[in-house]
Amino acid sequence: MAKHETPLLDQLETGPWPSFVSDLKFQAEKRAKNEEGIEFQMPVDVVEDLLGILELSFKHGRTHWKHGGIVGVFGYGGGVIGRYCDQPKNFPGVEAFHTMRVNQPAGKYYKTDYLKTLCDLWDFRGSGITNMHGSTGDIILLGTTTKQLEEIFWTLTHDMNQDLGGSGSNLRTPSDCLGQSRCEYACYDTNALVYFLTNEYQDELHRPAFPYKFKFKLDGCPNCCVASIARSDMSFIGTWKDDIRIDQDAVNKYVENDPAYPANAGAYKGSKDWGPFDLEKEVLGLCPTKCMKFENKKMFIDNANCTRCMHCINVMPRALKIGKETGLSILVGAKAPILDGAQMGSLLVPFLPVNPDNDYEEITEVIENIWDWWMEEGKNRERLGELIMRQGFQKLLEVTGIDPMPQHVSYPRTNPYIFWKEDEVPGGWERDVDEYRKHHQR
Amino acid sequence: MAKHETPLLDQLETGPWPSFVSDLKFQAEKRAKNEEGIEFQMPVDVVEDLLGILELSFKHGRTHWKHGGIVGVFGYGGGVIGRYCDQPKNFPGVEAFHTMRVNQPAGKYYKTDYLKTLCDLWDFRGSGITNMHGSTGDIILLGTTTKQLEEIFWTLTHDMNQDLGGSGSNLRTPSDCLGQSRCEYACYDTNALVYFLTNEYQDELHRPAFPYKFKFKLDGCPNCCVASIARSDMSFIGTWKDDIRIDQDAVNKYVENDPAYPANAGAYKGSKDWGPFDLEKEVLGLCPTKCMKFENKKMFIDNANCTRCMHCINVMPRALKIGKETGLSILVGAKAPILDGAQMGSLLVPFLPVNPDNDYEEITEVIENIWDWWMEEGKNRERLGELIMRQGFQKLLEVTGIDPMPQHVSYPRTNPYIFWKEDEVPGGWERDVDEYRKHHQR
Amino acid sequence: MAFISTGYNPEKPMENRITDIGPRDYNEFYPPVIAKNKGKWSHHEILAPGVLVHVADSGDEVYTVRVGGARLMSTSLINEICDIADKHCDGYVRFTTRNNVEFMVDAKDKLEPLKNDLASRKFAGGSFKFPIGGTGAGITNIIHTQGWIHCHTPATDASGTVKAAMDVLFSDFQDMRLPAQLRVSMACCLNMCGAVHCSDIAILGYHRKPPMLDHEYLDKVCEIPLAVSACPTAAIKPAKIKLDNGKEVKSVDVKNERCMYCGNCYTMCPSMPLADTEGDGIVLMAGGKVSNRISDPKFSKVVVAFLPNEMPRWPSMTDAIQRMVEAYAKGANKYERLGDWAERIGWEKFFEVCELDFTHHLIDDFRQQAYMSWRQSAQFKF
Amino acid sequence: MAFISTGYNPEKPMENRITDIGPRDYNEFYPPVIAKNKGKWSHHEILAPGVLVHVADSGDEVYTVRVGGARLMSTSLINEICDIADKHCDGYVRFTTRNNVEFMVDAKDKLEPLKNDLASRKFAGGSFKFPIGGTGAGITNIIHTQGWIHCHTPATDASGTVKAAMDVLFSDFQDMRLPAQLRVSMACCLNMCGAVHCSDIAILGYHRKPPMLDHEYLDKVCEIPLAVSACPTAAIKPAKIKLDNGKEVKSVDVKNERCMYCGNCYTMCPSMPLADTEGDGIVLMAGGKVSNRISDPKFSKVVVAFLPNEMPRWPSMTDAIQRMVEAYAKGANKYERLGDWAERIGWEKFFEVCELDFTHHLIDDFRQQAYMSWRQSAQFKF
Ligand code: SRM
Ligand code: SRM
Ligand code: SRM
Ligand code: SRM
Ligand code: SF4
Ligand code: SF4
Ligand code: SF4
Ligand code: SF4
Ligand code: SF4
Ligand code: SF4
Ligand code: SF4
Ligand code: SF4
Repeated sequence: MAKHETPLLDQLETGPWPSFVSDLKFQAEKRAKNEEGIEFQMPVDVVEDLLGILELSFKHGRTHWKHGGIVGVFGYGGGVIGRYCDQPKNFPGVEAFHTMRVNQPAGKYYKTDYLKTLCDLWDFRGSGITNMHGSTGDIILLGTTTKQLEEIFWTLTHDMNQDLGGSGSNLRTPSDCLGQSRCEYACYDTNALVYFLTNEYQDELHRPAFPYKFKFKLDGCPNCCVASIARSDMSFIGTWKDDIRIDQDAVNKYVENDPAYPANAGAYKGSKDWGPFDLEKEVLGLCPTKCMKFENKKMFIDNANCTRCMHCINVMPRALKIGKETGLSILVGAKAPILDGAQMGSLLVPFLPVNPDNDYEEITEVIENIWDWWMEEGKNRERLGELIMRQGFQKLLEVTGIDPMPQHVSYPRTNPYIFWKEDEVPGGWERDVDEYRKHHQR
Repeated sequence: MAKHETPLLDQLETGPWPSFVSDLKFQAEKRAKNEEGIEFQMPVDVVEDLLGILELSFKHGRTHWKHGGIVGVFGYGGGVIGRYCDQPKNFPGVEAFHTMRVNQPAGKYYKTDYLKTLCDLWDFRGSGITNMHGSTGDIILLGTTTKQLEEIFWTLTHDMNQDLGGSGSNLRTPSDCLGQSRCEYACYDTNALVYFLTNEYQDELHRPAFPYKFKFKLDGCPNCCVASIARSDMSFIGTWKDDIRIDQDAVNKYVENDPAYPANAGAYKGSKDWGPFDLEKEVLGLCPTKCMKFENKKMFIDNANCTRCMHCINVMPRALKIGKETGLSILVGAKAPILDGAQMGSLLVPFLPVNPDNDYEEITEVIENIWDWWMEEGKNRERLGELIMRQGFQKLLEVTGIDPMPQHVSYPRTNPYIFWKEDEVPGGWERDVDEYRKHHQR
Repeated sequence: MAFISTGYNPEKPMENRITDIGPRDYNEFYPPVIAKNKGKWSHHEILAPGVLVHVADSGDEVYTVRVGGARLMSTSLINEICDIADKHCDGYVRFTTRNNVEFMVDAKDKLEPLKNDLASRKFAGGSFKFPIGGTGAGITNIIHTQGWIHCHTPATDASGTVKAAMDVLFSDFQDMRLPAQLRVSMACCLNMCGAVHCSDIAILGYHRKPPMLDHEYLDKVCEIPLAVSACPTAAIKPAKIKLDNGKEVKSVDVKNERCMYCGNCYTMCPSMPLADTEGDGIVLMAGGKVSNRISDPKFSKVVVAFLPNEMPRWPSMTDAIQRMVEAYAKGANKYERLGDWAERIGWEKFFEVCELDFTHHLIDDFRQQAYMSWRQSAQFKF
Repeated sequence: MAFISTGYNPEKPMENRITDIGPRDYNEFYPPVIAKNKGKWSHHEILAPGVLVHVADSGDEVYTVRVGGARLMSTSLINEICDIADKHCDGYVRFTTRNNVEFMVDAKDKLEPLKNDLASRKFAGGSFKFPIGGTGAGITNIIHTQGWIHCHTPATDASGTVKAAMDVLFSDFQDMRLPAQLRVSMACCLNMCGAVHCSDIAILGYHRKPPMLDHEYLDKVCEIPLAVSACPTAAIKPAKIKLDNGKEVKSVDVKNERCMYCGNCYTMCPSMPLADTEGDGIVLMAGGKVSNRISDPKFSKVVVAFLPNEMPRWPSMTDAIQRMVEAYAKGANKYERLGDWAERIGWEKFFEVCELDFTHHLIDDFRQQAYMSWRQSAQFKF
């Protein structure tokens, strides 16, 4: 018997999409039965109360969670989100319901023994409810009490060789697309770089020295499967400098509609028939720079004019491959709308090599220059993008020692309101008005 | 003998383009000779001193004109720009050098007797130097003294049936493209409407009741030959609602490269050979909405998707004609960059009929609603575009009684920062926090 | 419920403490075929919705079966995932950036048993546990946030709206009939933890009432200057308030007309709650994208200014979403993302074909750049 | 120079006064063929550069010869225009919106005599008085402003820069070889009386030094609050200043680092002059347009942040303009305006093919919308 009636939630058990309600209910029952005899450190009916309070929200159309108090593990500025319910009498199981952010592995690959251990820990010390994963990328362990925090942290670090992720005004858990591990488009090893950066900057991740949050996301190519350009203060996007490699035979297979060469690697094998593949229309005609030609059964790409948008490669992965001189671009400043409106990442470094042998020196230099500036100049709760807006893109170039170039803009300024530095202007700014008046009467 | 040496200006006498220096020098000589025995009311050497002071500016790289004092004709807030030179000792002829703005006729058509009379007046009472025409559209009579202003005004109004144009914080001289007078693209009679509006709003033109300047410009079609969309607070652009008229025979003449049907009416008859006309590439392929087809020697336009950009009509004026249900769109707020950056006109009214029979009632209503608002709310020196920015496009719709529609935007807002009015939200904004706290503990 | 200690001693927190060790090394977690062929993949193919093969230069192949799932997940379900991975995949499994689960096998003959197993598992209520799909030109899982399950500022629920939406979009999760991939995202307040601002379709929780002021407690609970400076529209001012009991307290005053209900003040100060049954609801945005393919990444646009919270299935919301998806499916060209389609046909046509109302709320009036979104052209469709 | 009165009596300004009569009625000025066929034109053709024919439904034709000219014009020249119009055109003539002059005849046989007459007339210095051209896919007259001939705020000359530019562009005034029309405009200060902000190529006079402060006179000549509020960057503050003679006066203080030399303060206050021999010069902008043809109207972009004033022929400026025109002539497609071409090839290529330097000044940093111009994409050309 369920502890709380949940008539509204129950209606979410039907329909084909996996029902979180069914899952929660099953978990609640399982916990009630406790066949494994776990010595739960959270109330046994925590999930029932979670369902109950959620039902109440469905009824009221309002949340029933209060502001989180400042809870955490000793010495860390983040990794835990405090949460208390505003109806503790009726739902004592979730009176305190903090989450812990566990730093997910690169590429989100797992061995089951790891996951099972984590589940055991969470059944024992938490609600047994998780998010796999949070939007930033962490494993979210959803709901435990203050007292358990250090215990869980202890087990994670001692028994599982696993640290917490970020929250608060610090470096957030970096995350990546799967990259070279399973993707032929990857221009660098995202998993290796994200792992390196996460370890290199543990201090920044755990001990807030920043004005506000800071996010790294790493995409292996411009397809942006981890959406770095939309939601990371620093976005690392793989790209290449040389030519797209062309397998002319394979191109012709696509043209001949060879079934082993389906358009876009089969992404259109659905219920709609789009007709035979048409190279001219589907590739050449859609190339944003129109830099491709197909003549006498040969494809030609004017690589100097290619912007590496990935379209042609996506459509014909067996025929076209990314170049060999690969690296990454860095874009900066993406963020959600609060306060000044959302921003997308802006291109700061068009190309850098990705070199594990020198500990990615070229990359860490850019990162650290930016942090130095932001920590010096950033106001409380000011994201990097906002600081760039406030002090100007020029300032960013200055502090990173990067030369301005047309690649930095999608178009040059439309207003002529240019600031000059005094030393750029011959004679400087101090002038003698009396001297001037000799030639120009009042 | 020239009064002042002008070695720098002299270098501008060579080269093919008409030399204003040659013209000024000729005028200076002619004036010195005064073969017609005119009783000049300005110093005879005014043009020589003008050349002299200009030469000085060429030497210094700085202007030698001072701020204009407030001069004008009685009862008018504009029409005269005061100007004094900052070296009156050396250039007494241009010590005072005010300009008068004379309201040009619609379409800038002239009879020579009118122009000659104007020249006589200007030789007599001014410098004999003009701008044909100023950027706003006026005839600019460049350079006279304060005392002459009323005299010139008298002659203009009494003998020439001609009024001054605008300056200062008032309606500026409206101006237009030649429109139906000589252009097959014109969707309404720009000359008639500009004449009507200028007369209708003489009070606004001459007696400042406005926070700042206000400009009308009237284009007969979206080609915008008077650039209204870039430089008028209210821009009237001809358009049509029904279908582009197609003469299929003529279309085929273009396709056949009949020499009587040159592409773009001959605009490409230059030294470059662009090869034969290619309908597919040059018209269908460049139509911004791709709403055209040519099949079995017949052209078809999906007019519901045509945005009336004029391209196809411009390319094939003998085959394609504007629709028959013509009228105009009104765009508002264009202005130069100072202070907040330049603005282009924003579409306010997609379509209005142009009806002289009811004194263009539909149009004057929009104008007057806007003025009422701007006079009420506009700050000193705030252009309409700036007021719209400050109070929001919604406010503009409100005061003009126009329903919001997707045509008003090129894309809907990207930020979700929507202001709601209290009466749009059930229950209003006043709520009882204690009632709330019954369900949500602190 | 006896407290069991790990050995952690709160008196000596530094004793035996381990910190700063970061995440587990990904190398431990790669399936062998991945470890072997990393960086040497030749190409891939989507064999059917949810089923991919990647072929390495070596000739090795890895078959991936992608399944959808609520990311709000119990340990029971994770354990079930582990069981499946143990049974079919040598104990390896991965999660995608959109919260799908991927099971990988290294030979084609292992594929059918895996698929059958996954497809057969259902929850008691009848929904799939592991529906196969989410690839290619279709709709994949909805990125989302906490909603009423955990956060203090949501204007709607996350898991609930997502379940409702995915149910109506389900056939497109298991199909690839669309002109291009269509990404739906969800965030329960303007903080946009789902970063929905660049999604083909975005569901956004939205408040519409200015904060209530809990004057009696405000100064005790909050730092007034922080609350004041939190407001993007400068609607909040410090104020002295006389309570009903006559006592005068320090508090704040909110100029309601300037407020656009962003909730940033509430983030800084719990005595300024916004939540309201009728005020709160949903904004729909559309036309954003993230990839750099063909066109640049772009922001989503607000296309429905408000829909009420209709628990538990939000029918007005799912209807509007379905209308957009169907109009897009019908009207867009192959490879054309929703936003590119809307731009090509013009937003005025978008509203027409999606049967959505255009209201004044959809015209930008935030900051000076608003005017860039107004139509500065004589080109438009009637 | 005896003063001659019209009869105006300054003591009684209202006596016999005529006001508010507006401009002359255009109907008086239409050539008969125009008056007759107005609103009934069928089509037109450009017969040769500068020569047009418009054909009416009635079969009537009007031939137009367009000639260029400096709009700074003496009465002598206007009288000469009148003579030509009297001789060939029954006393009618018109001016275009770009300050060209149009002579119209109503029969083809009147065309050659007119053209020959126009082409034959030259100034003493050798330049054409009435060069025929300015139509179609070429370069027409430069819209411009006052410059040093009349205004108090210019940072360069107008007539001089225009003459220098038109001399180097002259062959394109008489040709129609370009991909589309190319409009060059000129304005001598940021007030942009030439509205150059939407031109294919714009020449803009530009100051680079903050205003000098004539403290001794400032308060006497100016209204300090107006000067303060004139500044878009809030660089000006009221201040008390001690003069060399020890006297303290009310004046203003300018924070030089905040100033971007717009001159708006000088417009409001003559005691804040900006002009400077080395500070002043020219900014070049490019890629704007006004027509709605194919693409929407668009703003010009700053492509050269500064060129010094090089009197009398501004060679650095004309060189840069010529490079842009030639690169455009070579690279653009038929019907493609300069800005559309630059966008198609990408601005990074524009700078390359036009051999222009890209400097930090060209990156927008004015107001919040600046960031919309930064490259928010991974797409770019090396
Ligand atoms: C597994 C995953 C990466 C990961 O590390 O987890 C992934 C994997 C692949 N993506 Fe992706 N993408 C993944 C999230 C994304 C995202 C991020 C997002 O949606 O939040 C994007 C950006 C979306 C956007 O633009 O809004 C993304 C934009 C693409 C694109 C660009 C498509 C476009 O038309 O714009 C491609 C290219 C393609 O599909 O041909 C691509 C292509 C691919 C390929 C074909 C790459 C490869 O060769 O393996 C992979 C399978 C495609 C498929 O599922 O159809 N992937 N991909 C992510 C799966 C998410 C899911 O469960 O559904
Ligand atoms: C858990 C998570 C949502 C989820 O369900 O997945 C989350 C949850 C919260 N976010 Fe977030 N954010 C989460 C990813 C994001 C993202 C997405 C991302 O990182 O890719 C964003 C948008 C990207 C960005 O950073 O701009 C995001 C933008 C915000 C903001 C707005 C920040 C801004 O600069 O505009 C806030 C407000 C704040 O920081 O005060 C916020 C604040 C919060 C708080 C802490 C609420 C608060 O104000 O105290 C939420 C706690 C919820 C709870 O009860 O657990 N969260 N937040 C995500 C973190 C999980 C993880 O670690 O993996
Ligand atoms: C005479 C004039 C109107 C007037 O009332 O004085 C005029 C007259 C014509 N314009 Fe214009 N335009 C005139 C200024 C303009 C302007 C305004 C400006 O430049 O300041 C524009 C907008 C320019 C811009 O977009 O920046 C303008 C953009 C057009 C267009 C659009 C061209 C384009 O490619 O964008 C056309 C269509 C065409 O050329 O096929 C056009 C077409 C025409 C036609 C063909 C109309 C007709 O059927 O008679 C006329 C002759 C074209 C020619 O000269 O090649 N007219 N035309 C103006 C001559 C100015 C001059 O002396 O050079
Ligand atoms: C004469 C003329 C330039 C020309 O050589 O053709 C002109 C000349 C002046 N303009 Fe202008 N403007 C002239 C057309 C324009 C235009 C173009 C237009 O009207 O199409 C613009 C840009 C469009 C617009 O209005 O935004 C223009 C934008 C300005 C501005 C900036 C206004 C703004 O809102 O940003 C100012 C500054 C001011 O008003 O204080 C200005 C101010 C001035 C003043 C009065 C200087 C001043 O601050 O006192 C100039 C007097 C010069 C002189 O000594 O004669 N002038 N002014 C034009 C008027 C002639 C005529 O009546 O036909
Ligand atoms: S971003 Fe590129 S490299 Fe990374 S998974 Fe997507 S397609 Fe592959
Ligand atoms: S990657 Fe994009 S820009 Fe480059 S050739 Fe392919 S389609 Fe064209
Ligand atoms: S704007 Fe249109 S109607 Fe007016 S002259 Fe130009 S082409 Fe003709
Ligand atoms: S007017 Fe423009 S949009 Fe309309 S059919 Fe012609 S080219 Fe296309
Ligand atoms: S989007 Fe808002 S309500 Fe939802 S989890 Fe993030 S902060 Fe909380
Ligand atoms: S909700 Fe946002 S806009 Fe309203 S008062 Fe609070 S911070 Fe200001
Ligand atoms: S642009 Fe500036 S300097 Fe030139 S005329 Fe206009 S106000 Fe004077
Ligand atoms: S020139 Fe412009 S920016 Fe500089 S002080 Fe004057 S008004 Fe301000």
